[in-house]
Amino acid sequence: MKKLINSPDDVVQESLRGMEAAHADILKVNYDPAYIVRADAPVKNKVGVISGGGSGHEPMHGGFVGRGMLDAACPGAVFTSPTPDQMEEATKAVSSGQGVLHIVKNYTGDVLNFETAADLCQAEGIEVEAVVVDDDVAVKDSLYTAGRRGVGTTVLMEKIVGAAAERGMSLKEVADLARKVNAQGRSMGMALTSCTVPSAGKPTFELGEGEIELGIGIHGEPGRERTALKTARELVDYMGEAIFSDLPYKSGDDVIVMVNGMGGTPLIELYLLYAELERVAKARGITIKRRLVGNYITSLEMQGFSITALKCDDQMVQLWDDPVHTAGLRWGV
Amino acid sequence: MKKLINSPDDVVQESLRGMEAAHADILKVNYDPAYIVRADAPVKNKVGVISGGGSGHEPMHGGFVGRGMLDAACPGAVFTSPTPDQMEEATKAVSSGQGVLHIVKNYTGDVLNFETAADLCQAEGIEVEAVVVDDDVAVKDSLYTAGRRGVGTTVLMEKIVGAAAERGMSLKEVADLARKVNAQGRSMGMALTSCTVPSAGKPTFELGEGEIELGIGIHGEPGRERTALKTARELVDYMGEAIFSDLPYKSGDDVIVMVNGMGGTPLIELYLLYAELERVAKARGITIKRRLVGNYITSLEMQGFSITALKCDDQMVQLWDDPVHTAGLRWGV
Amino acid sequence: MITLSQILAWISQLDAVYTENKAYLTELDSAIGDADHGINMARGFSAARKALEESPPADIGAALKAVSMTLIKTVGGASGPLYGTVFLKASVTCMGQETIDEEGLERLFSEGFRGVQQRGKAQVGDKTMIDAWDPAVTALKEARSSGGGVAAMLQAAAAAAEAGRDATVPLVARKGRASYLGERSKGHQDPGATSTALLFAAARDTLS
Amino acid sequence: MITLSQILAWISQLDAVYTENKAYLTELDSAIGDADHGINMARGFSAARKALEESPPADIGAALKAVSMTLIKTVGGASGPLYGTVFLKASVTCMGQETIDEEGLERLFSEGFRGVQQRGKAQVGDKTMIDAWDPAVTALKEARSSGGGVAAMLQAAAAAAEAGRDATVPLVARKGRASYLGERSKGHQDPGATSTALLFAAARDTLS
Ligand SMILES: Nc1ncnc2c1ncn2[C@@H]1O[C@H](COP(=O)(O)OP(=O)(O)O)[C@@H](O)[C@H]1O
Ligand SMILES: Nc1ncnc2c1ncn2[C@@H]1O[C@H](COP(=O)(O)OP(=O)(O)O)[C@@H](O)[C@H]1O
Ligand SMILES: [Mg+2]
Ligand SMILES: [Mg+2]
Ligand SMILES: [Mg+2]
Ligand SMILES: [Mg+2]
Repeated sequence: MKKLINSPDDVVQESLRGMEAAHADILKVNYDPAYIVRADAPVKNKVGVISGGGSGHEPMHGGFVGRGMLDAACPGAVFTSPTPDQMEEATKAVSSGQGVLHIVKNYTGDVLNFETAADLCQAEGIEVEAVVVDDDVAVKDSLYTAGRRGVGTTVLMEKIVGAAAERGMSLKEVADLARKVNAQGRSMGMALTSCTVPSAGKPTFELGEGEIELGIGIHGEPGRERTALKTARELVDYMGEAIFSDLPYKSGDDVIVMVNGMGGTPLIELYLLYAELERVAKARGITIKRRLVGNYITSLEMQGFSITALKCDDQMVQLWDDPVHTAGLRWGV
Repeated sequence: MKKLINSPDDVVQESLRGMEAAHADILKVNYDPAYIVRADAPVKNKVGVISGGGSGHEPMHGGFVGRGMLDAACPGAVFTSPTPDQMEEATKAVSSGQGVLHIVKNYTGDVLNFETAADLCQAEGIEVEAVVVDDDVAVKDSLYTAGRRGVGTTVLMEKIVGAAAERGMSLKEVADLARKVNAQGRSMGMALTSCTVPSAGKPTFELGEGEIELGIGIHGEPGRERTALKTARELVDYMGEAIFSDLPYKSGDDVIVMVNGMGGTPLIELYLLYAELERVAKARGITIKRRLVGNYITSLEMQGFSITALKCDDQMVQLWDDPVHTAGLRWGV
Repeated sequence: MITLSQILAWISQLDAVYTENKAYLTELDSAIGDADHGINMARGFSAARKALEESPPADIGAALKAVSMTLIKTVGGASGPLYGTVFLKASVTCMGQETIDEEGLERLFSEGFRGVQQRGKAQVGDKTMIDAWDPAVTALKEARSSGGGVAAMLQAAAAAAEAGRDATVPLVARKGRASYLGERSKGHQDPGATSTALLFAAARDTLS
Repeated sequence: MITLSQILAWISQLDAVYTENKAYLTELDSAIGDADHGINMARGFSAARKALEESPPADIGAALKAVSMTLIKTVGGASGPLYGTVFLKASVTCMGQETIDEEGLERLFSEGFRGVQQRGKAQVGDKTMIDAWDPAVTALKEARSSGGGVAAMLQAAAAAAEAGRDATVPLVARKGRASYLGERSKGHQDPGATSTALLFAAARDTLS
């Protein structure tokens, strides 16, 4: 394993130190328990919005802490859900009496740990609503599975819901909006290469020279199928179809999309993929109103990409355009 | 070779299409000859600032086209200097009569092609000044080589000089400032893995499981030495020493720094490296006034990083803080 | 009679066992999960052992409660709350007790099991740690009702947990991260069932 | 006498040769450069051939000028302006001519060589294409002054270019991208000297 680290056990903590030093104008870091919080938290008269999850997906979530997006983020060990004490302390740190929204990705670990945290917070008199993101069309949603995984829609939700909270919407309004975003968002990913969890020391899976994994999860979980390498055009056709036919999105729909790199994909390829996505959307009569192209929800050094589409209305677009000032997204300020 | 492309020959052009579609508010793309230009070019009464170089270093340079930075960028084939016709057309497209600055990285190809372009432009009555960036301390600077390579300082120069042009400084002032930035900027890079040029189809070099290349160039050119894997701390100590002792930077100096990913390095590692750089700077009494941590001048999917330090004065910091609105850097707007 | 010091030895042993099997459990989790189960378990139980050493507990209930709190705070993932719940529910059965007998042992494990079942909502056959827990607790009860002592109970439980672990191999996962794999989860042994089998084996070796 | 159609055949042949040697030249450039020399040359000469086919030139000078412009516009990198200069300076020696004789051939190559030397400022021994150009042009002149015809001149030039190419192997690069390698450039054959040797070999095969 070749990584730019000192020791696998110290990666998360040492990275947090760098993040804090680099973005002192935006955020502060608490180390025990670990959470990243807006420099000006708690913001008076505002619903708090927090999220969290395993590390290794940077900039998500810590890079989305700041004005107009998250109030705090709880980083777990690499690819491992954070623990309830982190979530509880983060919730307290951002609570200004208007309640706190927990944005939780649908993984057994994340859900269980956030459940415990919500119980602890409610016992302390802080109102908490939790919204679970489950947008990954690559896995079957049925009563007989843990349901769909939470992936790219999380980023769009954090932006839109963060703006709503910043505008002064109530906890219930913010939570309802978050549920609407989840209901209207769909994602799918693929990988050319595996990632390597630092403490595991070797790749999570092996792909041959001509092989790819379609429907990969953000922790290197296998997806729909292992198949032969395809062109960018074929991939976006396939993944676009899987996403757009799932909701389904109809001709005339407006969407916000994200073409997301898994961490090891060069930007030149992401733009090329975005051009393909424009083509696919256009062919279906779907209009891309806003977009992100870059590394937003990653899997360490994995090469690959994911597509997220969110069917949007005017309110969502306006909230999207609202000012945001985080390490990972910044406009209007 | 596994890449998210359609065919090696079409990568640059198709990626430009995606870039144009994704950032229509900021830029336009001309395809024949290829250049990326500010949507509002030419800006009246402003010195034009253009740059260019091989593709595969995204977001540089196209991602730095926009208000407060570059007026245009000329993308060559992957890792290959663009051609004089591109530079000439781009120069004409941004010229508003105040002259145009060419920011050229010190590679034989880039220098020769920009020289021809400058001749062509001057023949057409456009005043052109060219500034060559040669900041890479990894290679010896002597009369008997092509001199140092131009790397990370290019990004800082484009920001600072772009702001100066936006403020209305003259061509001579802007060019002098660019030369000062070059004189006070130093960089060094390293690689954990090679990159693969799409049309070459296989990695430019091979590194063993425990091997790294210290002093790598942004085109996968070998550097100072091939050596055993080191910790982040050791790497930043070594590269920090190479950079800070070169100018030399002294205790009490202020700097703007960049910890730059080579394209395949996860952000979690870049932040960790930034924490190490803060430590090294502090130990030398050097104050980091501003910083970038992320992928800014990349080598396709290479894993590795580079450090750039620019000794700065108040004027440079103010120009740094000036508004910028590009695909790759955005603040103050 | 199981003493507090045996319980402490059990936790020490779990630290050793999970540290030793860190790569193995992580390897299993690579195949159908996210390659961290061994890392999670080793981190959690080494913290638990340290916690018990730093503030020695007064009784078995307190010891199990401390283990639970440490697991909840340090493990994360699915296994943190699940094993945390096991030890939390187990601790309630023996608060203030310095020793436990056969009946206490049965209650300890059956309450722990009930807790993890309620928390994770998995059924036998879903290819989770429940596939090791369920037969282990059943075997433990049967051994006691047919007159076995602590050693026999734990012997039976450990053997049943191992059989349950092995039985996960052909199953299609329906809970946890492995469920995303659907049919492709077949042919792989569940990491959580494996760590549960190790937990019972360590109990057999330290509590008998 | 060299005719226009021979010149066109030469360019066609260069397209074929560089396409065939694309991987080889790129491989050489991987070792001490940035892995694009073969790609650059193949792109440039296939465009040059196409340009000549699309607007057939009236004379040799016009043909060489068109090649030069195409190389400058399509190759990029160091080799684009360098080979572009070769053909530009060469074209000046034979503008309006439909054939060239031995003297014209010597002028064509020696002017081309002078151009690339001035442009790139490299000396013999710097491990660049100059190391193939210099002996090739010297040999061409010598062959003529010792009474050789076109065939003998090109035969000698091609052989000398190949020897010059081989002589780059032990050198330390002092110009171009390879110079960044310092001592580590030793033991590698220069890609540009190799493409120059191919250029002379193709001239021998098509212009004789
Ligand atoms: N709902 C559940 N009920 C019981 N056990 C579960 C459940 N979900 C997952 N598990 C167990 O957890 C194990 C994975 O634990 P671990 O790898 O530490 O967490 P994560 O899946 O969050 O990375 C699985 O092998 C499985 O045995
Ligand atoms: N200053 C120079 N003078 C003559 N030839 C040069 C000079 N610099 C580089 N070259 C030649 O150019 C070749 C590299 O060409 P190419 O790979 O196409 O361009 P780049 O180095 O820009 O990628 C080298 O092998 C060398 O022979
Ligand atoms: Mg996990
Ligand atoms: Mg090149
Ligand atoms: Mg796991
Ligand atoms: Mg080259």
